[in-house]
Amino acid sequence: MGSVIDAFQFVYAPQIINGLSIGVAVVLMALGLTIIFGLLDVINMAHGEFYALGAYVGITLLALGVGFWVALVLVPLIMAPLGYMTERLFIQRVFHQRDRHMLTLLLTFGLAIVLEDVYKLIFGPQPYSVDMPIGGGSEIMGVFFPNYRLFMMAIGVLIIALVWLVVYKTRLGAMVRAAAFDKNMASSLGVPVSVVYAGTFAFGVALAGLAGIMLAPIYSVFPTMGKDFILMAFSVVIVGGLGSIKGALIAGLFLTQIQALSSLYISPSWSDPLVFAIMVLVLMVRPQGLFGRLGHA
Amino acid sequence: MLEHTTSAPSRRVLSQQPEDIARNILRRFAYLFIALALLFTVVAYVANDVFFFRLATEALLYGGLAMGVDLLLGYAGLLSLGHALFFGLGAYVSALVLKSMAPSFWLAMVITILITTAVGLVAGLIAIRARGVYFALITFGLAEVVAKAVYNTYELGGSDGIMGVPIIEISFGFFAINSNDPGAFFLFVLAFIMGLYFILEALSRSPFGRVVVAIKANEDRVPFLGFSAQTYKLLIFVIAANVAALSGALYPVLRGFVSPELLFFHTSGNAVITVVLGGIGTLIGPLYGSVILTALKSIVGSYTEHHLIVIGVLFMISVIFFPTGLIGYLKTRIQLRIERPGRAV
Amino acid sequence: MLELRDVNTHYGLSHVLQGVSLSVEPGEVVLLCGRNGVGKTTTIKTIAGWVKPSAGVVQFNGASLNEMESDRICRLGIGLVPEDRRVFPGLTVEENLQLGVLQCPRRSRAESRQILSQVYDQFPRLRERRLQMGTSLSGGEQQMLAIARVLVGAPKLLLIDEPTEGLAPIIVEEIFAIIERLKSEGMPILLVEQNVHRALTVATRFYALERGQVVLQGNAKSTDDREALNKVIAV
Amino acid sequence: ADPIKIGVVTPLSGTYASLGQQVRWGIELATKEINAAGGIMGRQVELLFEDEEANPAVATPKAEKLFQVEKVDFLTGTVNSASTLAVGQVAERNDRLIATTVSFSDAITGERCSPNVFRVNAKAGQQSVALASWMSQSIPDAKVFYLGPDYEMGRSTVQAFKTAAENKGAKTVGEVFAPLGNKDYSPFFGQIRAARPNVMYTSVAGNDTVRLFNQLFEYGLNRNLTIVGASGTVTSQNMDAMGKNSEGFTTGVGYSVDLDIPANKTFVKSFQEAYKALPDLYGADSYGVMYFYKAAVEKAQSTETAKVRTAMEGLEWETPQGTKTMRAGDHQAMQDMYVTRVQDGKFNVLSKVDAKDALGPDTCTRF
Amino acid sequence: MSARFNSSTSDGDAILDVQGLSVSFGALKAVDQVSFRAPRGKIVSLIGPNGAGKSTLFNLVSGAIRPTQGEVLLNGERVTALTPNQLLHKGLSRSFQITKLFFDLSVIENLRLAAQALESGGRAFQPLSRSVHARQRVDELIIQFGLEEKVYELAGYLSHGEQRRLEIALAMASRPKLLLLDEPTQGMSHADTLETAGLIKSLAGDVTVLLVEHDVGLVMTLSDHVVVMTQGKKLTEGSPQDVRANPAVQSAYFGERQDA
Ligand SMILES: Nc1ncnc2c1ncn2[C@@H]1O[C@H](COP(=O)(O)OP(=O)(O)OP(=O)(O)O)[C@@H](O)[C@H]1O
Ligand SMILES: Nc1ncnc2c1ncn2[C@@H]1O[C@H](COP(=O)(O)OP(=O)(O)OP(=O)(O)O)[C@@H](O)[C@H]1O
Ligand SMILES: [Mg+2]
Ligand SMILES: [Mg+2]
Repeated sequence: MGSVIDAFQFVYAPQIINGLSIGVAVVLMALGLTIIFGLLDVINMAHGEFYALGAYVGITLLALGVGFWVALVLVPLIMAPLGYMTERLFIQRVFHQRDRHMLTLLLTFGLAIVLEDVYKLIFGPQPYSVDMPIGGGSEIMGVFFPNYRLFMMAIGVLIIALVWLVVYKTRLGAMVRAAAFDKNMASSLGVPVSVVYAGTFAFGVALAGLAGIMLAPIYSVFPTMGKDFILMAFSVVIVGGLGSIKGALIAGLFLTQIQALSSLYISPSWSDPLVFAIMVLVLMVRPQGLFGRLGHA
Repeated sequence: MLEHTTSAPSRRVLSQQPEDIARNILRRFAYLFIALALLFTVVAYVANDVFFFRLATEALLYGGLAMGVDLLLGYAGLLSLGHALFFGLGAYVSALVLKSMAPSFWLAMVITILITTAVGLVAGLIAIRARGVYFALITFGLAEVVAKAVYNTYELGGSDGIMGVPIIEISFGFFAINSNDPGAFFLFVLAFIMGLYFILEALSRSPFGRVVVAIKANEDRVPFLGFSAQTYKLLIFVIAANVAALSGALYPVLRGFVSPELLFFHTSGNAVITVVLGGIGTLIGPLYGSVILTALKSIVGSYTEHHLIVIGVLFMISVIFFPTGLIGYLKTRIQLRIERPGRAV
Repeated sequence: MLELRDVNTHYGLSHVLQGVSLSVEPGEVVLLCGRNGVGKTTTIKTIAGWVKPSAGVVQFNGASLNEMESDRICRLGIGLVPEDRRVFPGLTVEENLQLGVLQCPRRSRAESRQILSQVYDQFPRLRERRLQMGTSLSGGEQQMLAIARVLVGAPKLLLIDEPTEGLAPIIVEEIFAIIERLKSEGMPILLVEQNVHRALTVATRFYALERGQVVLQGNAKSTDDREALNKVIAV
Repeated sequence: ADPIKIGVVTPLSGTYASLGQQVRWGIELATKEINAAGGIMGRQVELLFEDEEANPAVATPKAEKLFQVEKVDFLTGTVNSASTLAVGQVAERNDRLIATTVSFSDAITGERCSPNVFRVNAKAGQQSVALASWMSQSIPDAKVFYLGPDYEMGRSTVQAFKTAAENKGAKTVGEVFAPLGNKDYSPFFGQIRAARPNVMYTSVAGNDTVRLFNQLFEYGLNRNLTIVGASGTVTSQNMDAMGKNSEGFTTGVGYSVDLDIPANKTFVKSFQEAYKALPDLYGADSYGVMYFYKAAVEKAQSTETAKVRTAMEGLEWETPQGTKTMRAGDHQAMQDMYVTRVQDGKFNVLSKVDAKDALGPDTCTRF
Repeated sequence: MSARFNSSTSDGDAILDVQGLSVSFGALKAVDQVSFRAPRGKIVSLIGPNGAGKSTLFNLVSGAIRPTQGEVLLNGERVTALTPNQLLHKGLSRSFQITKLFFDLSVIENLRLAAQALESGGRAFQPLSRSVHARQRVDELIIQFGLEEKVYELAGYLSHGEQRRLEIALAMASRPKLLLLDEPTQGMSHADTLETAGLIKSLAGDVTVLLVEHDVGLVMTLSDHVVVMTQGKKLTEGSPQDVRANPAVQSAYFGERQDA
């Protein structure tokens, strides 16, 4: 009898709650990706590196004596212009060629390689960690749960909601997609095309950076940190549907729960393949993803 | 007669459309490549070198892998981010065959082809349903999963891979080549890879090849011209898989071991870089690319541990300014020379 | 108000417009016609800023459009209904229309909404399909969408490239009715149209193109000008 | 006389870069000293570094280059066992000798031993024996939970310690293997709590350790739990990132900065002067390998492979870790093992196990 | 002669027999219980207001999408479930209302691909030069459609009208027995329209043409038989004259003015 309660209290409940917090982390990561991916249909292979950059900018600020909370605000503000420049300097140049999907993908792939090594050059290969800005924890359903994770989940949800408003409740979304699909026609309808692209990209990058600094206290900071999340984030974006924030949210939570619970029964190292398998299945039945619309690349 | 290319069609000039001109230029580059390789052989042989022979051989193998990637990317418009899967497959299969079945090169090749075709069909059926970026990510995921599996499988040597693949005699009836003789083995691999190249090149000129290109141009219209796009995609996928696998199958013969790293994204990514540097859709470009990249790595690598920055920047430059890669760029330049001005470019 | 003087346009190496001169004055509907591939669309593209003229002058109310970006040109009040509809994939009908509103950023949301519904009244079928993907519309519906998209803006001059293409006679009539209405409201229009007979009943003047050059221009109402035109276009 | 060339193929980039760093420092320091003292048999020592990215496919060409083009006499530096094995094979085919100073996979001097490969550092087996015997004394009723990285090496290290510990009477209350590069360990904490262990053994390494320890702390799991692990789990490179979260971590290892050995004192001093950092076991073992080679060559009075090999087999030489003996049967160095614990930011020695007790039987059959 | 067609049930040698075909997109019944027959060698026109479902009907017949109901018979054989490529080899080919070309390939390459269907599948892996029939066909088409000037131009660089011509050429390349043309003359200049009309006329006899057109003049002069659709349903069918006179059709399609 007691063992049943144990089983729940010590095994399932923590699994679910922790899974939830990881889910929010993943969604934060996927958010910027799905925007750039879904609206510009650019596959940003460097997204993980921008996430890392956010973290590094963060720890640099902290080293300069800036408080964590201030850094949390500053990082996105610093990242956005960086993203804007990246778009103007690189993406812009290949964006209007016929096979821009490939070219942008390749370009950001190259960028990722460079960035990762640059981090090593500047910060060295060793990891850094950020002290928990909020220590301690609380009991939920008799399960110990760190306060910072609670905070992260709360604010994560908030951010997701905000982003959703910006993209779908303003005419921005439509504008951006139009510009992405048919530059000439869009600009003949008054869309300032190049600004729109750069702006969107900057937005996505800023989000990546925000995720970077927010997750730093939990996952620590090192040059290859971007890699951990990226495959997962891509799966989330695809399963959820390109450009669909709702999709990213639901898919993110769903997939991480699967991982968390499955890891109780199968070796955890098979949970990535599992997620991947789900992604393939979803693609087979619904090529546009759960909430994606057809007509996207 | 090239001047007539765009005047009214007549039997004579029909065979001289731009596509053909382009292809002829590319074939010239292939001959040039062979010539350079032979020149290298002479020099290296005189200097009785071992290392550069073997490095060059390796460059050719990775070139073969890249050729496979290019077949998908440049012709079918499918970017595979997991082609190392097949390179590694070939490597492991031939390593196992040579080590535990019989040290017969040809046996290894045959078994590699059989298994690769089987795996290629399965992987293909999963992957080709998807288009564009989806395809890229699916292939990426597939490779990751398999790599992880191999990495965790004790029977396959786990993270250590398989050591002690024997040195073998590749027999051609009347004579044989020892895989440990750097010069001879290099020439053999050169012949092997160029053989593959010319087969693929011929394929790309055949109606089959043109349909594959058509799929890249506008997949939706293809069925209405009487071809099943899916079937053609699957075919080209399996062919590309075999090209990579056969190149991979030579790896253990050269290095005497295989390790899971051969299946990692590291390898797939390099192949993609190679293709882009060399020239997408040129087939010969990847071989040039591979030679350049291998040379670059072994040189830069000895000076700084941050060679990735160098390579990455080079790659980005090439994507931005020479999206058609080295050979692609040269091709267009030469092509413009011969064709009469008037076609939009 | 719109004037092209001796405009030349190239695509890469091919010289398409070879010195086109034409003008559109307030209240005019000017017809631009000619066989396929003579440069009608290229003329339109050059005005809209999709291709830059290699020589010559493109002026709108005195402002030179030669080097101007398309979106600025649009804000000057030049509305474009392109050939081939160019409906945006992945956007619903409504979203497509809302883009048109961008032509005049200064407009209040309320106004926009009201104008939108006016346009819906002109094209009821679009209202039925407002939430459907633009590209899943029937050919004709897409054409309506393309026109409606410009009308939700506040254009001072319309460039319309083959608007009745692929439309049922009854809709063709609607379109011409719309053009006539716009004309009566004094909206200047540069119209490219293959259905010359019908177009001439709306047009005030016409130009005929041949291999990138204006070979004939005349008054739509004068019978002998029409005679001349028939010779040019009907080979 | 022309210099003796020694090649160092070690990861200078990639995940293992920071280990390569220590290797490089250790070797450079020793070489400086040797050259200052007149070199080996009057010949200066010249080092040639190559980056192997911890990838055997990269390591082999680099090794081949050093052997073929640079004609190095001896090669060392490889870190991950795959590279060591691959390079070992290259050495065999080029009839040269190599030594590893880091790889601890038992296989290298076990079922995959090679006549051309030597190991001067302690292997996994030695470490776990040491740790286990310490545990049996200080925590008699040990209930151990195992958490390892899920790949063949990770599993085998866990297995090695498990056997050693169970022989000494420890109970196993559970085990879980997390993927390499796992980002979040909290999903396993439930299992750990449920198993109610008093000891946790882990063989994760590098950045994974940082995450594991920080998250253990985050969840307050480390309070009533003694955390022990592999020697590679906490190293000088990831220690800072964990701050106090690594306090109390205990491991069996072949080296510690505060070894009370004269040679070590001087070594640590000059190492710190040279590189503004403390040496760890990789630094120390790599430092030692140079003296190993020196001793062998001087004993053989030649750099010929065959002669040097015979000289190396059974060789005794001095290192900061005390006297090491190269066992002839499997080319595995025998050395005293120590159990060390992280206390205010550095490893302190808790106990010592004699070389012969720590090293198991020779299982190499190839020579 | 038109008397024979007044009802779709009348037999006679029909190459195409559409029986109660239906498909819907969400709530919308794009095609609803449509039945008609196309007699061999004749020109059958399909007219109706925009959005009536003509192109969708083409999509159904040509295998682009699956019907939710109904059957398609080609030469009396049931072909409802076949894919477009299978249908093409059974002699059914179509053109598209919204031009679908290989825009990145040259005009001749476009044609060559289309004509490849004339060759046996085995040719696929042999050098192009072996595909003689295809090459001859390509030359014919280039002349027939007056594309000499543009042979090596990329299809994407053609003017709209030129692209329309190429569109039809692709559809005809495989010498189909049943040709579905979706608004072939759309966007063509008056002169080209007349040429195209002549072309279609000349096909009639050995090729059966199913024609969607909004150019009423063209429809009236060309067709042997006319089917009228509105809102997915078949409104009526009959000889051009009958249809022309039919008041329902006039209000639904022609509108008040009737100059064509
Ligand atoms: N992007 C391009 N690149 C090269 N040539 C082009 C391009 N676009 C059009 N052309 C060529 O320019 C000429 C004029 O094209 P344009 O589209 O202006 O003709 P048009 O008068 O609009 O014909 P249509 O009535 O068929 O639309 C054509 O011969 C066409 O082949
Ligand atoms: N994929 C689709 N999804 C949703 N609705 C569709 C789709 N395709 C067509 N429709 C709808 O079905 C109806 C019929 O479309 P169709 O293209 O067949 O009309 P049509 O008769 O060809 O008109 P037109 O003469 O303008 O080409 C239209 O209302 C269109 O909006
Ligand atoms: Mg036009
Ligand atoms: Mg239609």
